[in-house]
Amino acid sequence: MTVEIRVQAVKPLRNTFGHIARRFGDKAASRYQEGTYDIQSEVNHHYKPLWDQERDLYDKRRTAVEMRDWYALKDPRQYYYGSWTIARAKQQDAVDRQMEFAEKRELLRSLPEAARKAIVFALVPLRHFEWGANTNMCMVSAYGWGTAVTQAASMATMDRLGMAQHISRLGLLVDGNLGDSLVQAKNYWTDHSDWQPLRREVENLMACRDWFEVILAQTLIADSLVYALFFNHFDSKFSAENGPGLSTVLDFLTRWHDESNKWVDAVVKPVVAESESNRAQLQAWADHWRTAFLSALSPIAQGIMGPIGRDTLAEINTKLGTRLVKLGLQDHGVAL
Amino acid sequence: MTTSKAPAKKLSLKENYALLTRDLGWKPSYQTEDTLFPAVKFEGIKIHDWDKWEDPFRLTMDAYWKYQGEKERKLYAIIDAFQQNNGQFNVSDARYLQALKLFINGVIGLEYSAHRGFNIVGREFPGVGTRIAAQMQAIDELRHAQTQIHALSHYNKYFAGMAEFPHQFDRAWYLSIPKSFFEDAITSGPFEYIIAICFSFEYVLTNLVFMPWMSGAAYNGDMSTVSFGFSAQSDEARHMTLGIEVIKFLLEQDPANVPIVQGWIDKWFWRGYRLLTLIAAMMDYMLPKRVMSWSEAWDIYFEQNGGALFADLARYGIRMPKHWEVTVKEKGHVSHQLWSTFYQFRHAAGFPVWLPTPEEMDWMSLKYPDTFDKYYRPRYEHWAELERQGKPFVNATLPQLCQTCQWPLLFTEADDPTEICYREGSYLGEKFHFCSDGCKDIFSKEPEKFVHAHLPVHQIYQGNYFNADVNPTAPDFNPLVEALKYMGINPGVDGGDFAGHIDAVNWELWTKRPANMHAPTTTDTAPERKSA
Amino acid sequence: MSVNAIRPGYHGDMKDTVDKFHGNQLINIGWDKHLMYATPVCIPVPPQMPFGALLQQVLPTIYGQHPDFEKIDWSVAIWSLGGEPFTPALDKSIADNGITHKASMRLRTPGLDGLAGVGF
Amino acid sequence: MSHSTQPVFIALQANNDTMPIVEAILADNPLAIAHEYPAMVKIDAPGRLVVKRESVEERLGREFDLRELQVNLISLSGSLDETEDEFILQWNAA
Repeated sequence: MTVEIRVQAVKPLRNTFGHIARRFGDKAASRYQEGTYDIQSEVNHHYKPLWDQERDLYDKRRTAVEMRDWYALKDPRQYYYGSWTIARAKQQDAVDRQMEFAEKRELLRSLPEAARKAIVFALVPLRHFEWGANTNMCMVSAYGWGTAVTQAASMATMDRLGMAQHISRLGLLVDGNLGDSLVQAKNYWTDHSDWQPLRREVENLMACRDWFEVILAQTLIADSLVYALFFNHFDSKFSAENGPGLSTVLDFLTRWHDESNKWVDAVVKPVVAESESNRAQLQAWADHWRTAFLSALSPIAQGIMGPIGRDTLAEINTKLGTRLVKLGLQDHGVAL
Repeated sequence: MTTSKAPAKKLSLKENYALLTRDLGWKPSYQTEDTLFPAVKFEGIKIHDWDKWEDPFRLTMDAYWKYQGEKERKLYAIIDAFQQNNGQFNVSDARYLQALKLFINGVIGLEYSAHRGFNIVGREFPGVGTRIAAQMQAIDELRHAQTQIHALSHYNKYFAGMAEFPHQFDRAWYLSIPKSFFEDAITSGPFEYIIAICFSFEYVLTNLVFMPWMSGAAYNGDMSTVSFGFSAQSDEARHMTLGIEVIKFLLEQDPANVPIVQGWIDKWFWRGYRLLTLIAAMMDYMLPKRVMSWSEAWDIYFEQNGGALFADLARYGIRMPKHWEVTVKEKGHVSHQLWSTFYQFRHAAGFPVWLPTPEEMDWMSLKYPDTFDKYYRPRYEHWAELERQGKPFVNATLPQLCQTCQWPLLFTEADDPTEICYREGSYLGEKFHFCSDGCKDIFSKEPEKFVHAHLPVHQIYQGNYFNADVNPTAPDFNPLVEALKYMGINPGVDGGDFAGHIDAVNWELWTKRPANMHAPTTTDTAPERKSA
Repeated sequence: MSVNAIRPGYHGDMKDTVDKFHGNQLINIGWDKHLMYATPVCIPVPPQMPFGALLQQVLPTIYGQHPDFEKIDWSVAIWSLGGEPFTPALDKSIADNGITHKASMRLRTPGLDGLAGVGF
Repeated sequence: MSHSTQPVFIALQANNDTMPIVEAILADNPLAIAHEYPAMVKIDAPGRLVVKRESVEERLGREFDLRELQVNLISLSGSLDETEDEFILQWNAA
C-alpha cells in the first residue's frame, strides 16, 4: 500500500499534546518536551504506600523545599532517554579507544611502583564514592517530584555506575586485570584512616531522606569538592611527576562532570529563586554539607597531595563559594 | 602488586562484570544497615547472602550504552521515516487508530510507573547486583514511556483522543484499572514489587502484550508502533530474565520465603490477568487485520510457556497460581464481554466503539467455536438491528465496580456464561464487591490497603469529578458530562459511535480509503472536521 | 491475614463511606439473565426513597430499553440482597427495607430470561 | 542435571540482521522449529535451545558478540545462561 502524494498536503489538526500546548503553545514541540513534561502521575492515587503510610505514592512533601512548578527544573542538555543514551554511547566509544590504547601501551601498568600505588590509593577507592552517588541519585529518581528532575537523576544514577566502573577499570589497567588493586582499594575505603571521614559523610548522606537535600549535597557540594581534588589537582600533581598517561584515562570523568554541572546549576538556581524560604533552606543544607565534606576530605587531601593538601582544598573551597554565589546563595566561607 | 612483565590477563564476560560491579558496595559502619536500607525487612523475606544473586545478562554500563544507543538510533530512524512519509495514513484502517489510544492513554502511564517503581527497588535493596539490575530496568522503562510518546506523537497531530494522555491516565474511569494495578505494585514493599512486575507480570504475562499484539501492529501497517514495541520487548527479555532470577534467588535464600512468594504469585497473576482483559479486547476487536485470537495467545503464552515455567519452579515447592483454571475457562469469553461493555458505555469512552462486521464475526466463530455463535453473535446482531432502526442501544447508568481490579462486574461465572459473577465481602461494617474469587481473595488478605482504592464511579457520585472552574450548583450542571471533561475526554467527540466519528470522517476524506475496511461506506463528501 | 507495613498502624482511608455521598447512599442493582446490560449498575439514592419508587421511577430509566422490561410481572419478581432471598416492602423506604449503603441487589424475573436463550 | 522437554523459545525481529542468526540456531538445534509471524520469527524448542557464537560468525562472515542479540531480540522463555560463546535457554526440571 502506498500513500498518494495528496495526503502530504493534509494539515495536522494540532501540533502537539494538550499539556505541552498549555505550557508552550500549540506549535511543534521537541522530543525532550513531549517526553518530559507532566508525564508523572499527580492525582487520584490508590493505596497508601506500605513503606511510607503518611504520604502518597508521589508526594511533594518528600522535600522541605516547595515549588509552584517542579518542571521549572529543566535539563539544559535536554536529555530524554534516547538522546542521553546515544550521547553516552558516543562518548563511550571514544573512551573505549583511550582505554584500549592505555591497555596496549601499558600506560598505567608500566609506571613505577610508587606511582601505581598512588593511583590505587588515591583514585581507585573513589569507585565506592561513585557507588554512594549512584545510591543517592537513585533515591532522587525514586522519590522526587516531576519528570524533569527525576529522569535526569535516573540518568545520573546510571552515569555514576558508569563512572564507578570506569574507575574500576583504572585499577585493572594498573594491576593487569587481576583485580587485586580493587581489593586493596576497598580496604582503603573501609579501613584506611585517611579515607574514613569521607566514607562517614557518604554514609551520612545515604541516610538522608529529603530528596532535594540529597541532590544538592551530592552534586553541588560533594562532587564539586571531590572531582576537583582528585581528578583535577591530584591528576595535575601526578602528571607533573609521571607524565600524562593517567590524564588520558581520567578524561571521561572530568568531561562528564563538566557536563553534569550544567544540569546541577539548572536544578539549584530556580529553586533558590523561587522563594526566600527555599533559599534559606538550601543555604542551610549547603553550609552543613560543605562543612561536613570539607572536613572529611582534609586527611585524604593531605594523604594524596602531601603538604599542599590543605591549600589545595582551600582553593577548591573558594571556587565552590563562587559557584554558590552565582546560584543565588551566600558564600559562608567555611573555615578549614 | 603485579610486575609489568606478564601480559595483562584476558577477562571473560563474567569476570569482567564481577570485577567491575560486585564489590562496589560495602558494609556501613557510620550508619546502620537498617537506616540505609529501611524497607527490606517488613515484608518478612529473609536474605542471608545478597552475593548469591546471579546476574544473567552481566551488562556493564559501557555495553549497556553501546547496545541501547544502537537500538535507539535504529528506532528513531524508523520513527523519523514514518513521520516524513505520513505513515499514519498507511495503517489498515481508522479503527486500528483507536487501539493506539488505549496504548497512549493507558500503557505509557504504566511504563512510567514501572520506571519509578524500579527506581525505588534500585535504591532500597542492599545487594549491588540486584540494585543494578533494578536500576537498569528503571531507566529502560523510562525509555519505553518516551519511545511510545515519540512514536505516537505523530498520530496525535491528526487524530482525536490522544492529546491528553497524562491527564486521562490519572482520571479516566477505565484507566483506573491499569493505574491501580501499578500503584498497588509500587505501594507494596520492594520484594513484592519485583515479584509482581518482573515475574508475575513480565515473565508470565507480557509476552501476550508484545508478541501477538505488536506482530499485529506490523500486520496492520503500523511500522512505528511495531518498532517501539519490539524494541521495548528486547529490554523486556532482559527484565523477564531478571524476574526468573529474582524468584529463584528468593526461593533459594530461605524456605520461609516460599509461602510469601507463592502468595504474591497468586495475587499478581490474577491482577495481571484481569488487567490483560484490555489486551484481549484489543486483539480480538481492535486489530482490523488479526494475527491470532486472545484464546490462542492465552494457550501459547500462558498455558504452554507458563506451564513450562511452573513445572520448572515445582522443585522449590511453587505451584501454578491460584485460580489459573478459571482463566482457561474464561478465555473464550473475556474479550467479548469487555467489548460488549465498551460498546454500551461508548458515549463515556475516550475512543469510538463499533460492532464487529459480519466478516469479523465469521472470524470469531472460527476462533471461538464453542462460545461466539452461542453467546455473543446474538448480542451483536441484535444491537446491529437496533442501530439500523435508528435506536442504538446505550447503557446510561454507571456500572458497579470491583474493589480490587476496578473493572465493572462484567465477567460471568466460570461455569455459566449467562450469570454475572458477584462476590461480596464486608470489612469494618462496610460492604465491598468483587468480580471474581481471585479479586476477593486479594482484598481479604489486605483490606487495610484496598479500602483506599480510588473508584471512579464512587468518586463521581461523591461529587469529586468535575474541573475546578465548574459550578456544580449551576442549573445546567450535568454531572456526567462534567465528569467526562474532568477525565480529559471531550464529550460527544472522543467517544461514541465509530461511524461518523471525527477520525472516521477525516480518514476517508484524507486517504480515500474506508474507515472500516470490513464495511466500506462512502462518506467522501463529508467536510473535514476540526472539532465538535 | 493482614497487611505488613514498615510501621505499625497502617490503614488506608475508608474512601466510600456513606457520609461522603451528600445524604444519598449507593445501591448496586443487577438484572439476572439480561446481559444486554453487561454489568450491574451502581446508583446513588436517598435512603428514604420508597422501594416502590425505585421500581416505578428509577428502574425504567435503567432497564427500559430491554424488550423484557415491560413484560415484568412484579408480583412474581424475585429479589436477593447480598446473596440472600429478600422480599422488599414497596411502601417502605430503602433504609427501612434494610438495604444499606453499597448493598448489592439482584433481580430475577421468572419466565423472562433474556434474548436468544443465552440470558442476553 | 536432568533436562526438561518443556518448551523454551527465542523470538527475534525478522530482518536482514537476524537471518544468519536464525539459520545458525536452526542448524545447531535440530529439534527447533521456526514460526514466522508479521515482523517476527519465533523459534520453539523442547527443553533447550542454544545460540552459538561461532555458528553465527560463520554465517555472518564477521566477529559477533552474543550481546548483539539484544538489538534484535523480542522475547525469550527459559532460564538463561550466557557466556562469550553460547547463549543457552533451558529448563532444569525433568
